[in-house]
Amino acid sequence: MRWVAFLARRIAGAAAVLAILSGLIFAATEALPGDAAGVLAGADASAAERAQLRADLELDRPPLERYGDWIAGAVAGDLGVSLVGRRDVDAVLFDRLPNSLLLTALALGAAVPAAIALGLAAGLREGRPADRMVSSAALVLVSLPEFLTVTLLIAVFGTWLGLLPEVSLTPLGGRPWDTPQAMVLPVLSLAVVGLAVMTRLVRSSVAEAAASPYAEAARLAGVRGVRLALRHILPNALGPVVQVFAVMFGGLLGGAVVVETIFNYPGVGFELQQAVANRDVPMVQGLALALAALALAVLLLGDIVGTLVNPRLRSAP
Amino acid sequence: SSSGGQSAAQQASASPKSGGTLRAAFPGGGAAETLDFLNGPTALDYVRARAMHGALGAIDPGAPDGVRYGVLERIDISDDLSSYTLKVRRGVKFTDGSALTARDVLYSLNAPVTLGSLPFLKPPSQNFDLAKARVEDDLTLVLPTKRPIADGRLILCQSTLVFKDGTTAFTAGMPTCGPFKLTEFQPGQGAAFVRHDEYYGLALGGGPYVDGLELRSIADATARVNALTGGQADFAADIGPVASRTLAANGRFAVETSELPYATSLSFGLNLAHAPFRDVRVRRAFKLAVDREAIVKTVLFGHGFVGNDLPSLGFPDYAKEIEQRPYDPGQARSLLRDAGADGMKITLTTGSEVAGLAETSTLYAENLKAIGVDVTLDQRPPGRLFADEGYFKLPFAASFSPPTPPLSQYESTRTAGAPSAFGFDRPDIDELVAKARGARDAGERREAAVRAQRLMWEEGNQVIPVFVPSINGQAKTLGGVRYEPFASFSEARLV
Amino acid sequence: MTRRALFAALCAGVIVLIALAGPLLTDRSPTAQAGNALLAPSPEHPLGTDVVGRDVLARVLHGGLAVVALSAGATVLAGAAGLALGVLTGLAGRRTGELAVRAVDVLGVVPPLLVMLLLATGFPAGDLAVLVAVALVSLPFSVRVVRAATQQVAGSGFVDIARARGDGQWRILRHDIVPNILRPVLAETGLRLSASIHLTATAGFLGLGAGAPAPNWGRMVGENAVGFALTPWPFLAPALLLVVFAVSVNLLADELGRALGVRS
Amino acid sequence: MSELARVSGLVIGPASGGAPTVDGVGFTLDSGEVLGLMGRSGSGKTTTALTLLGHIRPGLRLREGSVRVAGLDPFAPADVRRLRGRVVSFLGQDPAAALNPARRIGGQIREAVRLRAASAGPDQVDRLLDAVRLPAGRDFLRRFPHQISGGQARRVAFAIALAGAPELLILDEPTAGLDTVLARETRDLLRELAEGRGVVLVSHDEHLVRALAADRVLVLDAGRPVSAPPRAARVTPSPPPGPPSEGPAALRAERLSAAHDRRPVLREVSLAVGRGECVAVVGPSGSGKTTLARCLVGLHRPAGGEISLEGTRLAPDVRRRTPDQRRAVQLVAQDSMGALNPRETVTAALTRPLRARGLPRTRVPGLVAELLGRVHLPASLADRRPPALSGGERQRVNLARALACAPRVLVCDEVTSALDAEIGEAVLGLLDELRRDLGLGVVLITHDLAAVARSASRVLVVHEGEIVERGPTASVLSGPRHHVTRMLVEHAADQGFGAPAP
Ligand SMILES: Nc1ncnc2c1ncn2[C@@H]1O[C@H](COP(=O)(O)OP(=O)(O)OP(=O)(O)O)[C@@H](O)[C@H]1O
Ligand SMILES: Nc1ncnc2c1ncn2[C@@H]1O[C@H](COP(=O)(O)OP(=O)(O)OP(=O)(O)O)[C@@H](O)[C@H]1O
Ligand SMILES: [Mg+2]
Ligand SMILES: [Mg+2]
Ligand code: NI
Repeated sequence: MRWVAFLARRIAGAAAVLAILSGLIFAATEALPGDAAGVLAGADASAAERAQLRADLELDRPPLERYGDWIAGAVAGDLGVSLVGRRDVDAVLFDRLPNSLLLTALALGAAVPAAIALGLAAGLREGRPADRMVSSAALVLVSLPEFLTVTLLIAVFGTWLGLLPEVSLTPLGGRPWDTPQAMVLPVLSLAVVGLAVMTRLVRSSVAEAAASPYAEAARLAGVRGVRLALRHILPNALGPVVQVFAVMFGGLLGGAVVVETIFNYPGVGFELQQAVANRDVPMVQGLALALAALALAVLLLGDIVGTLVNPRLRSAP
Repeated sequence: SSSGGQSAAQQASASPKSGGTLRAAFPGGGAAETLDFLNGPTALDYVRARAMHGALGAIDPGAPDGVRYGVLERIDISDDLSSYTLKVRRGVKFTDGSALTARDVLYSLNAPVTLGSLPFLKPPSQNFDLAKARVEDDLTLVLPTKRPIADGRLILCQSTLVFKDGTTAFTAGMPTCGPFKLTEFQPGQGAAFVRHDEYYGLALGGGPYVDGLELRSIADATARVNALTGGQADFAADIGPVASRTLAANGRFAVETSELPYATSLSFGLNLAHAPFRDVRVRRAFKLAVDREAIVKTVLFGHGFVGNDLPSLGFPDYAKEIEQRPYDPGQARSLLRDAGADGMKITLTTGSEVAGLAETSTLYAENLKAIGVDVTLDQRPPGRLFADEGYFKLPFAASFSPPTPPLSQYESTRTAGAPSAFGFDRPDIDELVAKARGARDAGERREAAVRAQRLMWEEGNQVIPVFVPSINGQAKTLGGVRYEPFASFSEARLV
Repeated sequence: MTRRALFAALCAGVIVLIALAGPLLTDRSPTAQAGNALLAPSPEHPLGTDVVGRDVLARVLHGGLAVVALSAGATVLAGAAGLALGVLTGLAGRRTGELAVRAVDVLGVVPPLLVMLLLATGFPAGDLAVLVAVALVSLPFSVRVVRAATQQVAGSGFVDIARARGDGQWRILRHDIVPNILRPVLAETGLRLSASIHLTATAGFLGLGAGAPAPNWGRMVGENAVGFALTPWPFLAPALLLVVFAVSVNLLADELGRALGVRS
Repeated sequence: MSELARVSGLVIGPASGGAPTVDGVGFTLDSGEVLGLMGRSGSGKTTTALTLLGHIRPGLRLREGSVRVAGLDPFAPADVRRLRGRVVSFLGQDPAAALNPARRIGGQIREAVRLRAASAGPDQVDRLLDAVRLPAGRDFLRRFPHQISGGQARRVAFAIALAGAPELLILDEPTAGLDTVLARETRDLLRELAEGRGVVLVSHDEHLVRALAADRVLVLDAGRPVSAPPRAARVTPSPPPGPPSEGPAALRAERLSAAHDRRPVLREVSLAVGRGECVAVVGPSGSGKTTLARCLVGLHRPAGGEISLEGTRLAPDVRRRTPDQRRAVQLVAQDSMGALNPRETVTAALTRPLRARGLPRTRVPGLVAELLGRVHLPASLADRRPPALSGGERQRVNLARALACAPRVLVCDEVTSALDAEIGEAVLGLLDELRRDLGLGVVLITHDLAAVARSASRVLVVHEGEIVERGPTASVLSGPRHHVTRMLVEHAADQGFGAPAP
């Protein structure tokens, strides 16, 4: 019963945040100087042509009215039509979102277990060679800007070794997973970035937990190795880590732009960037709202898991 | 090495071979890409349309009429320049087997107005009175002009594509009469085509030679080059000057640049609303200050053409007799001093919409500093330059312009104080341009055109230091890529 | 101070020194064209020239200040705000804490790039926009890490006792909470710094942030990325400086955490 | 009988140098034997015992000596793996801290069973729980360590240590904090367990050690083995409790009820402590004493009832009390490890409340030294952090810290459980002194009936959250009426802590 109330409260909270966000997103995109008419018309268009385009695109209606329409549509599952290219925003979303989700999920799927394993290995051996190695590697990786990591990965695996395609060209009419080898580098690029960040956090949390009296007691009771790590130390180190994983997911999802652009991966982040460049307000709004909703859902999950792994919070959610 | 498309084409025709699937990579527009090329924002939308739809023709300075005809056989102009007669080629067939008629052509010319379109497709409807057009018979269409013009062929053939009478939606299954048949289209990803076996060009002994064509959309220039070098594409469009140098070092690939007139002008508008620019000496100083050769050399690595502050380099009406303006910072400085504008403060607003724009602006700003102008560069992020309503109010702004015939371009953008002219309002030049376009006598026409351009050269408010061609990378196995005005693969071959 | 800490401090010091004193070390203009574009290193141009033929060394020497100030500023901003918000929401009652975290979530779920694009458009000064954007984008991470760590500590017996004793929130914070969450917080601060360096550089890479043609390591990396295959230095030199800066500061944060966290 | 363990020439000292903590200890142990390890708080008992597991606490270092257990060297990494948990099993002094806070106690016990006993059926868990007298119900097993009482935590830890029938059992204060009934049962259990294996029993409970270890007793003094058996704690009769003071009680709780997770654990408990008075609260482990203590200081929100301080009503939540009210009622918590900030030195821990009282900076060091002296802690401890303190030392730091607040009422939750008789006596003496001199009211929660007899004027007996008996100490202890009280008193008598003659 308490759990039901807890979940209800969290979901209501998330919904409220989403409502506020929708307003913010709308306001922010409205505030973008210039509009799609300007972009479409180009430099040489006359004022009259611009005005005509604005009217065609219904940009001359009052913002509040358009916001109302947008929200009403969004609730009904219709995110409107893009200004540029005139496509259904939901269609684009449903086309691209699975790709992005797959990319992010694979990256996280690769990074999270690896980060936990490496973070544990290092945190449990604080100060010893294994820790030095892992920490130093994570330190350097975390300090490399994404595009540099990506450039290096491409140079090594694509250009020098020629093992993997440098561009993720999806077969026409297919999906990225139809050519798995083309997904390796994008996933790797994204995973490496997340891996370094998460490894460091796991390591510091684990080091903290490993030095606690209960960990010592477990060691004195003869618990060792994997069991010690997984059953005794990790549960206590997980609180902050889960939270960050959740934020990470949202970040990776929306922030995969650099990776998606460089590999020409057909994802939402890439579309979002294009849409912003095109001043395609409905597209920006729709994609941003969807990403926000998704990220919120993951955050919610993170909160719930975070509460679950912290017994003090768990017993009284 | 701006070897031009020709040599490669010759190479290819030395050992003609048909077949294969050509894969070309273009900068795309993501989900915004559309089959509705009338409203398609990217070059790729137009390239794709050009592959599937027949074109009236293409601008070709080497051809007798200045144009190479496509689905038309010829265009006859009445002596008084007030009526154009379009003769449709016999035997042009749509993919559904029906024949192309004059009615289809008229419908297509009207479409930008009736269906709505981006401004660059509107010149035919602006210059011809389409409401009064007459279909004489299945293959003959007569178009009265709104006022007598001599360059109507260029306007008609520049970018008009034809489709069936009554078309309202552009779909993958629609009947088309271009060199290729669309088989697959995914916005943001690409389109696949097979050769259209009933294409009229085949009967004339031309292309297409390849069996299939894939146009892939790859936004990032580096990624396009990677796709090319990684063997995922045979052609990479718009790779930019720097990447072209990298590619040139690789023996398996060639860098091909488009020939004139297919080059984009980089220009700088001096807004006459800004007091110092009202003094012609200041404008002249700004033109003399720019080191054009250096820009071509360092920014474009030689892949570019020095501009002479006049648009439309390479078009028939371009005034090539006007002498090249020199780089003369000394004189520029003294002109500024004379005008009392020494040490003037100005902000140069620029963007990175096309290759070289940002870098050219950077060098230009340095050139201006050297003559004593206190210039600040306002470099806007990509896609941001024209998005702003206030663009035409900027005192000093960078711009670019795709290749278009000079006179009609002048009329649509700079006459009668159009805002895009940055306050330049010269009825005398307007009149000269109108005269040039409408004069029956070729000599007379030429003279008016040159006079108008000389006035703009001397007193105008546009600095056009360079023209940037489209720089593409392609596998050495590929030849026959043409420009009309974007890359076209109807004559391309893979060897 | 351990050898590692010393080394890290030294590296960070050198970078900051380059950033601060760099402009004094060269009399070449960082914006003037000095030769052909993308020249390989030569005695005249020790690091070669960039995509528009400017001397890379001069640009590197002039371009550090903005980056160091920007990333340090964003880190301090996000770190301080994150610590404050994280601790407060971690300690506050369930309701208030949750509310505040939701509020921060609003930031966390907007894609970072969007925040950056919006701010870079809205602000007149691009670099300031990048700073604020970076700080805003980092904030949710900070808050969540700090909050989770705080919650863990806040449940312990010694905090109970201190509270029962009448110690004010501030005292509890200073003596009980902060020292016990210091390691994750410091590790987090290191991450903040890398993140802000990343984002600044990424902003440069994507052409955001104003101020061109003024040199800025982040922007230089973006400008010269295309020329990487021709001559890597215009790209590598600023990138390396950024990386070394990030590595050394992260290392310093680690060592500091270790030093402060000694369990006797 | 075969030799199970041999320790010789053990010298252990701070890693940073200085006087050794353990100096020249040696002994042997055969299977079937019980070795008692006694000595004052801080004399090195725990440190010595831990060497059998090959463990030296961080900050200390093995300087000399050798240890062999079942022919293996616990300080050799390869051997220690075969020893820990299989041959040697350990019950630590601070079980609350040793249980993993993130895991349910049922899971922790089950894991220990599964890990050690190859053929362990589920009944193994039940048998262990029964041996330590813990309920085997699902509800209990699903709780987390912070949801059980201090005595329950110790028994959970005991159950874990017993799992898998190890050959050598090391028990550090196994009965501290257990009520007399449980303590007695534990003694019987240990006697049973000692058959066929070895036990090292660290305890300050002389009767327990004597009952189990007969004459195999090693007494430590400042780390050195001494031959003299410890001086028997003399239970001095309590000074006649002063007459209950006039006026409102220092602290009064009325009809207090409290629950954990909606499970009631206190029902309408009333209690009053006068100025200078000491009221004892006794009761079986898990009866709700700690919960009562936490309610009094405002850390646990009661479900009903009222608390007042010198006639003024106190808010149920400590956050709602005034600073002065908060300082006036101080708690010395049962879990002495958890109650100390691991990052704070002893000095810092004592300085904070002093500074919070607004005392000038210059006076603080003097007061800190004085407080340490009062609880019999050497000044050399001042710069240590809690993990570097012995169990008894931590308990005294907790007490000193509470006293630093200059409280008017002190709620002591098992303040002497980890102390040897001598220091325990001294601590109680200190409380007497403060009661007399400053009028400090004391709520003494304890299982030690001797301490109750010695200090308290009145006793409350809690059983399953209710007060089942109350009255003047002498009459309750000598003529218990409720069966629970009777049991507690009887078992205490068995152990030698007889109720004082009436
Ligand atoms: N946080 C909690 N959540 C749920 N139950 C709890 C919690 N704390 C204690 N309990 C339970 O409440 C009862 C009373 O616990 P309390 O700690 O008050 O006992 P106690 O009398 O102090 O016992 P001991 O002598 O063993 O310390 C016990 O059954 C215990 O298991
Ligand atoms: N890391 C350390 N550094 C310095 N001294 C330490 C450290 N750990 C423990 N000590 C000291 O060593 C002495 C012995 O500690 P030990 O825990 O063995 O005592 P004990 O006999 O078990 O006492 P108690 O009965 O109070 O538990 C104590 O005085 C303690 O302060
Ligand atoms: Mg001990
Ligand atoms: Mg208790
Ligand atoms: Ni009963």
